[in-house]
Amino acid sequence: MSPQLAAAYSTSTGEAFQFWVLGTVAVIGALSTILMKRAVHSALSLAGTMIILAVFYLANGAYFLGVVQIVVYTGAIMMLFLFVVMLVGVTAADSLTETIKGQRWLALLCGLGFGILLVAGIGNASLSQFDGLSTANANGNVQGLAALIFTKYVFAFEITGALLITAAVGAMVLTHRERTERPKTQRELSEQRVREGKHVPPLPAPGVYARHNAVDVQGLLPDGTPSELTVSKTLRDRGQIRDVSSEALNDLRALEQRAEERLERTAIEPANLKRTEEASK
Amino acid sequence: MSFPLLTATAALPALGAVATAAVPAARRTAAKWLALFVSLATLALGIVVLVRFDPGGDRYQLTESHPWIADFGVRYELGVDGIAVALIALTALLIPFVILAGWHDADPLETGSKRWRPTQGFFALILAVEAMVIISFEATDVFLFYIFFEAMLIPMYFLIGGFGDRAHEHGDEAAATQRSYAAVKFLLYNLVGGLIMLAAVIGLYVVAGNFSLAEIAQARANGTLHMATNTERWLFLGFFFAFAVKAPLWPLHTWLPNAMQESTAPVAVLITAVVDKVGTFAMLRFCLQLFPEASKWATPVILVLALISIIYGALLAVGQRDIKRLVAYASISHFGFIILGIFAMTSQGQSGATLYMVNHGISTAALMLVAGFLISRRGSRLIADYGGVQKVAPVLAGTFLIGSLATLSLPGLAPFVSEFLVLVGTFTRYPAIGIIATFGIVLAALYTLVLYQRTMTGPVKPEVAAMPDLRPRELLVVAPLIVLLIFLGVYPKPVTDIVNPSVKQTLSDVHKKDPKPSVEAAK
Amino acid sequence: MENLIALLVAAPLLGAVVLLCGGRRLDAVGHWIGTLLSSASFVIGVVLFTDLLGKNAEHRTLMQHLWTWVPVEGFQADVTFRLDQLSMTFVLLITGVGSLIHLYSVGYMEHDERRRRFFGYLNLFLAAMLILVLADNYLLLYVGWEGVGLASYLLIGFWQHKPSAATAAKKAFLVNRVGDMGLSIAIMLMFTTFGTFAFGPVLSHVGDASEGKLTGIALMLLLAACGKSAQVPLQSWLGDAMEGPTPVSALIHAATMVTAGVYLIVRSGAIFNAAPDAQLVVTVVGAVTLLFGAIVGCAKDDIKKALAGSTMSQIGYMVLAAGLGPIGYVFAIMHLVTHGFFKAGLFLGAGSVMHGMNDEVDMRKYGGLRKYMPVTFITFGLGYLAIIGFPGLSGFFSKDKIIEAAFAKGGTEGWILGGAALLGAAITAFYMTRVMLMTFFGEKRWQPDENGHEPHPHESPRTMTIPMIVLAFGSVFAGGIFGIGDRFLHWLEPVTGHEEGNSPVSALTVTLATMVVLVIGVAIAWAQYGRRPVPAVAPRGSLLTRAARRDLLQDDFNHVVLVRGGEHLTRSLVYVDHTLVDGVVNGTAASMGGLSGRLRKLQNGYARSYAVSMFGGAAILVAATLLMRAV
Amino acid sequence: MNPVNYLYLSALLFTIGATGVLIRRNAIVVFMCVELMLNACNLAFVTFSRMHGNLDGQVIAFFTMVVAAAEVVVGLAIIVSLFRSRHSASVDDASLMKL
Repeated sequence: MSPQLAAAYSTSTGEAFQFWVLGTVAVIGALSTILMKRAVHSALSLAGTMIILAVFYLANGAYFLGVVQIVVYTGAIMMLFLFVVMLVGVTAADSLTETIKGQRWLALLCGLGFGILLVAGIGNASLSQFDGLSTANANGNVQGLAALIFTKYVFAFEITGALLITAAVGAMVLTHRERTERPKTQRELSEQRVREGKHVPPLPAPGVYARHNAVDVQGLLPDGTPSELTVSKTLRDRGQIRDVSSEALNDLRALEQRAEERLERTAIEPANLKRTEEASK
Repeated sequence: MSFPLLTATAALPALGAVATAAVPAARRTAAKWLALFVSLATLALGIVVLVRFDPGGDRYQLTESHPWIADFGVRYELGVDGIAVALIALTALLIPFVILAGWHDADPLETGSKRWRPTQGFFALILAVEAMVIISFEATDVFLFYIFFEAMLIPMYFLIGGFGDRAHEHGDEAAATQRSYAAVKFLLYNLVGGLIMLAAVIGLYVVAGNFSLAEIAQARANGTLHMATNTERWLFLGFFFAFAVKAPLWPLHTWLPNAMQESTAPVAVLITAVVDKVGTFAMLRFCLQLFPEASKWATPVILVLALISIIYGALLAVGQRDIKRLVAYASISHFGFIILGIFAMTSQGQSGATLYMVNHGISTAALMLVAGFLISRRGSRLIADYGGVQKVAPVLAGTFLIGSLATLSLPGLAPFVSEFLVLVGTFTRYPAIGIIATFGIVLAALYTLVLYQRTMTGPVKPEVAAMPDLRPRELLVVAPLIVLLIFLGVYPKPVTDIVNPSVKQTLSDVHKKDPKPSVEAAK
Repeated sequence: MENLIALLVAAPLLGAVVLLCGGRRLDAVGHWIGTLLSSASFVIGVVLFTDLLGKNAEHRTLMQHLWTWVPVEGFQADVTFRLDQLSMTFVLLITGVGSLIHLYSVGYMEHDERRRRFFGYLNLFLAAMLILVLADNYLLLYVGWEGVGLASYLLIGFWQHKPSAATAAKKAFLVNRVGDMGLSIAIMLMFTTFGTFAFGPVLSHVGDASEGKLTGIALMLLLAACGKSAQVPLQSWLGDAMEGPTPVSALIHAATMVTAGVYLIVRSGAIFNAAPDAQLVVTVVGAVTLLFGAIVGCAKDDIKKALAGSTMSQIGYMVLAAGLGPIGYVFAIMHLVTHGFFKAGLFLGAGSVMHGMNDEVDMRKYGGLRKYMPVTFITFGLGYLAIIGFPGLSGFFSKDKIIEAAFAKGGTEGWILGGAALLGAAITAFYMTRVMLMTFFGEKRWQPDENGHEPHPHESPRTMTIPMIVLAFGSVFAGGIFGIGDRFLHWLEPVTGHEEGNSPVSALTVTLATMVVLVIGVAIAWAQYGRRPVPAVAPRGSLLTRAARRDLLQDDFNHVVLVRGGEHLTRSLVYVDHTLVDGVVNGTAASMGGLSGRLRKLQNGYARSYAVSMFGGAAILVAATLLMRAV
Repeated sequence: MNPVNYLYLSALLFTIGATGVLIRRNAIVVFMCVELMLNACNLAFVTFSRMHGNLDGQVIAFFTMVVAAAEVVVGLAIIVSLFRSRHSASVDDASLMKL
């Protein structure tokens, strides 16, 4: 009996070790996919899980699929995900508080019940027979798959091909915006601004606090209020505007605090402060 | 293959409906004339059916049969017996009058009004109802019948909900709400009935294996198809419930007053004189033929319900303040008579019931249409708003009186013959019920004469003082109906000759014989 | 000759159709068309009568089959007319008196703008009445029966603008309907018993049927007769029916239609003969009504209502006679015919008085009119003498025979019935004398009305007086012609049969007794109304008088029990229909609505919620699959 | 070790993915969870392929991948255009499917 045939009934210790280690990692990856606050983190965890699945495919004798999993899934699809995540806003963190009443509990209950049922189902099934792929893969895994795809599943293959093309076209149709007119030149835009009579000069520049990304900081108007116009529309939409006005005040307050401590003065009574505020109103 | 006469009779109004609906919006009058023409052509076809039908011939004549849904044994099977022929003729006869009476009912309210009422739609819907009613009378396949029995609800729903009394129309939101309530009530009642019937239809298929009325009845008669007693009873109840809602039988009647009150008079006529007849007709054709034993089992209860309908409907009619509601309750009383006649299971009762269907159609049409003309003049349905009309519009009052007299079954007018036959037929088997039902004729006199007295006689109310008499178009609607009422009252033989053989067969289906008189005095 | 029978009916029917559908262009000649056609019918009647006279008594039945009316398995109704001696008598009475009243109406209705229609209705009435008496089966009779009811309804309510007229018309029709119910039940009973309802087979097979059924049929026929002939307990409509124009009261509510009940009983004599219990009820009804009507007649100040009470009472005599069986049938019909003459004459006289008195009907506002209207006075007076049974006039012959027959019934019943009839005769003499005295004698009591118009009593035009004169002749001589030599008896006997009763008192005694009570009645009336002036305003009167003025409270009873009770019943039923029957359905709908309102909350629009349900569903499916495998 | 364990793992991953679909609101993450579920199925297919000794399971898994790829393309396109119009990628914002 060749070792490959023997592997049909039970796997080698090496594979067992690999399963338990990588399997644990895969589950952790899956869990972090659904539990991470930020979409980027979820995507990265998912990519990890997928790579592990690719390894499992290889271990199960699906060599072609294993490679495809890495190339197509982790390589193309997950990158597409990341790309969209970037487009939508990489820093935007989701709130994980549930807004629909009872949704989380129901979801967990259903998930748990479903999982138990699946496990029970698998446990119940008589799955003792393992034939192994040695015969099927005798002429090579890729050749075997190709033989099936181009004979038995040729129609399905053609149809999926059509599906892919349709999907590509569909994606283009969905995202593409037809320009129905010539884009306006800078001159025309400025003329339009003058005609409409608002923002005749160019939009004000963003704030200039020298931080890592100054474009997301609003500039201040002469009266000290921040102006939304100074920040790009995309960032506004994403809600990624950084409000630094309070930071400056805090810094100032901290400075005063430290100065007073240094000078050993008593702290200003908060109550007095409030009273003066009320009086000023 | 011979010319499919029955299909043509039903298809003509259906095509006419499509064509009428397709007439451009601006050419309203053309649509009206088209609808009228189609209805008259249908009447001509109906008369051909009447002439071609041979009372002495086979039970079902002019039959057509084509496979339709082969997997379920559903066939497109048409055929008429005497009862169906009479009712097809009635339907084809009434629709031109309905169209003519409703000539201006669906005109746009005023030019530039936002609530434009599609005239074309109104007439197309009427023709659609006609087509469906006719095919329901013709269908000898239970499934085919069921489909059109239910499909009828759709155009009726729109007719009730979409076209109210002009009088109550002008920007009155409450009236619109009332109307849609009535329409939904009509729809829901009948849908529930239909749903229960659907279950019974499926059950019948499970038991019998096909839907052909003739085959099943045949198999029932010669014993090849045995039904367990309980199965038969349940199936019977399923069918009967739907028909009792449609008929309507107490206590399933409350949709009718609402529907008739809210719809225009021609539509009200359509409901009570045409559509409801499908219910009573189906009791005769389906309940008795398919489930003879169960019919006999249920007879006592049904008779009592019919009796309650008669008395209750009449008493309620006495208490109404709205003309149309009054006619509606009167109709409930009359439907009680029809059902009484059917389930008395005597040849007089059933012939009378069939004749009653025809006569009630004509008499209610006459009364209701004249009432509609009256209401359109004054703009109110309340009896109290009228008085002394006789003085200012004697012809209108005269026709109204004749309609009322027909409703109270005055001898010499058509309904008397049928009502008396029903009473005699009931009396021979169930004397007590016959006597109690006779009280219905006193009550009928009460409600019709009270109505006439309050609206037509007495001092002339100022609001009606300028009321014009019947216009030529309106007279054209009413006069033939009155002539027909008198003719059939004096000489109903043409109808009874057609109906009698079919009734005889139906009675033999349920294995019932007329009770013999105790003394053989007749020659 | 048979073929002429249909023409009898056709002529007035044609008149009705032409006059009612003819429109305004016939207004000018309509009344003459109507009169002509009714006279044509009378002429045909006379022709047929002479034909019948020329035949043997056994062959005096003519039949004309027109068409099969309602042919249904086992149920055969034909339109067949049967002219025998009984129908012939009625035909002559109806068309004769009818034509006279047509003529009278030409004058009476001269100023009514709807005169054409009035004649149309009169012709319709004649046609229906002729169908009634000519029908060969009970169903066809029923057509005529309700047809006269309709004509009566239309004519009572002819002045529809008066609410009282419209109400009276409706009341008449409704009360009649109750009677009609009896007739239809009787026909149904006949059908179940005999399998037919044609006169011939039914009446010849009476012997084979059980007495119980026959009693039932007879009582139902009596109910019908009570309705049509205004007998207790269905008499209440007749007084109100006087709202109609006076010629109508004369023709329909005195001479012809109201006697249809008597016709029905006499026609169905074979059935009544075989049902003695029913006969007893008939006599009781007749006796009660004759007293009831007479008492009411004494108290009324309205001349027409007084005459209506009298009509009721006289028909009570006829019903009483008819209830006596073969000993009374002929006399019932004979009294019917003579009554037709004198009562029609009296009504026409009353109409003539009203015509001259600006339509005043209150006798307390008449007085001394004999000077102003001599013709009316004489004809009315002859009618008066006839009705009270003045010897030699027609009422004497017919009423006397009935009283005699009542005594001849034998036993206690005979004494009671005879006594009632005698008492009735006394009261008749009283109230008729009262009418006569209050109207034509004494001082004038009329006053200007509120518009200041004083009535100017004057004699009526020729068209009105001629019929009155003719009828007065009839009132005087008809009894003698019929009674002397028993001519009428021999004429009718083949149809109705006749037996001589063996009266415990001799005929002479009865006649003498009648004379005595007659004199007493007249004397009392004279004492009360002739000797002293009649007060213009009615005194309060005794309890009985007050009750009699209100139709012996019968109307109040009807009002309280039937009208009020009925109103309450219908109102509560409307409530029940709305809240209970409809409420159950609406309640179901509302609860379904509530349920779906709850369920709707599941549809919160969040895709994730839907996904949970889907996932849960999938879990349940998996579970079900596993469970099924495990089982 | 019995290869059935792969099936258990597959079931576990599928359940986690499904739960993720239900509890996350960010459309992109939801979409990722769907991918996770698809991958879990694929693992099961591959394992079945090994159990039965033929390659049909792998072929199905292959097709699944192709379909998943197509789905991702369209799905992400939808998300992008949704984001453009609504400035949000939350699935709860599109709650118009109610009365």
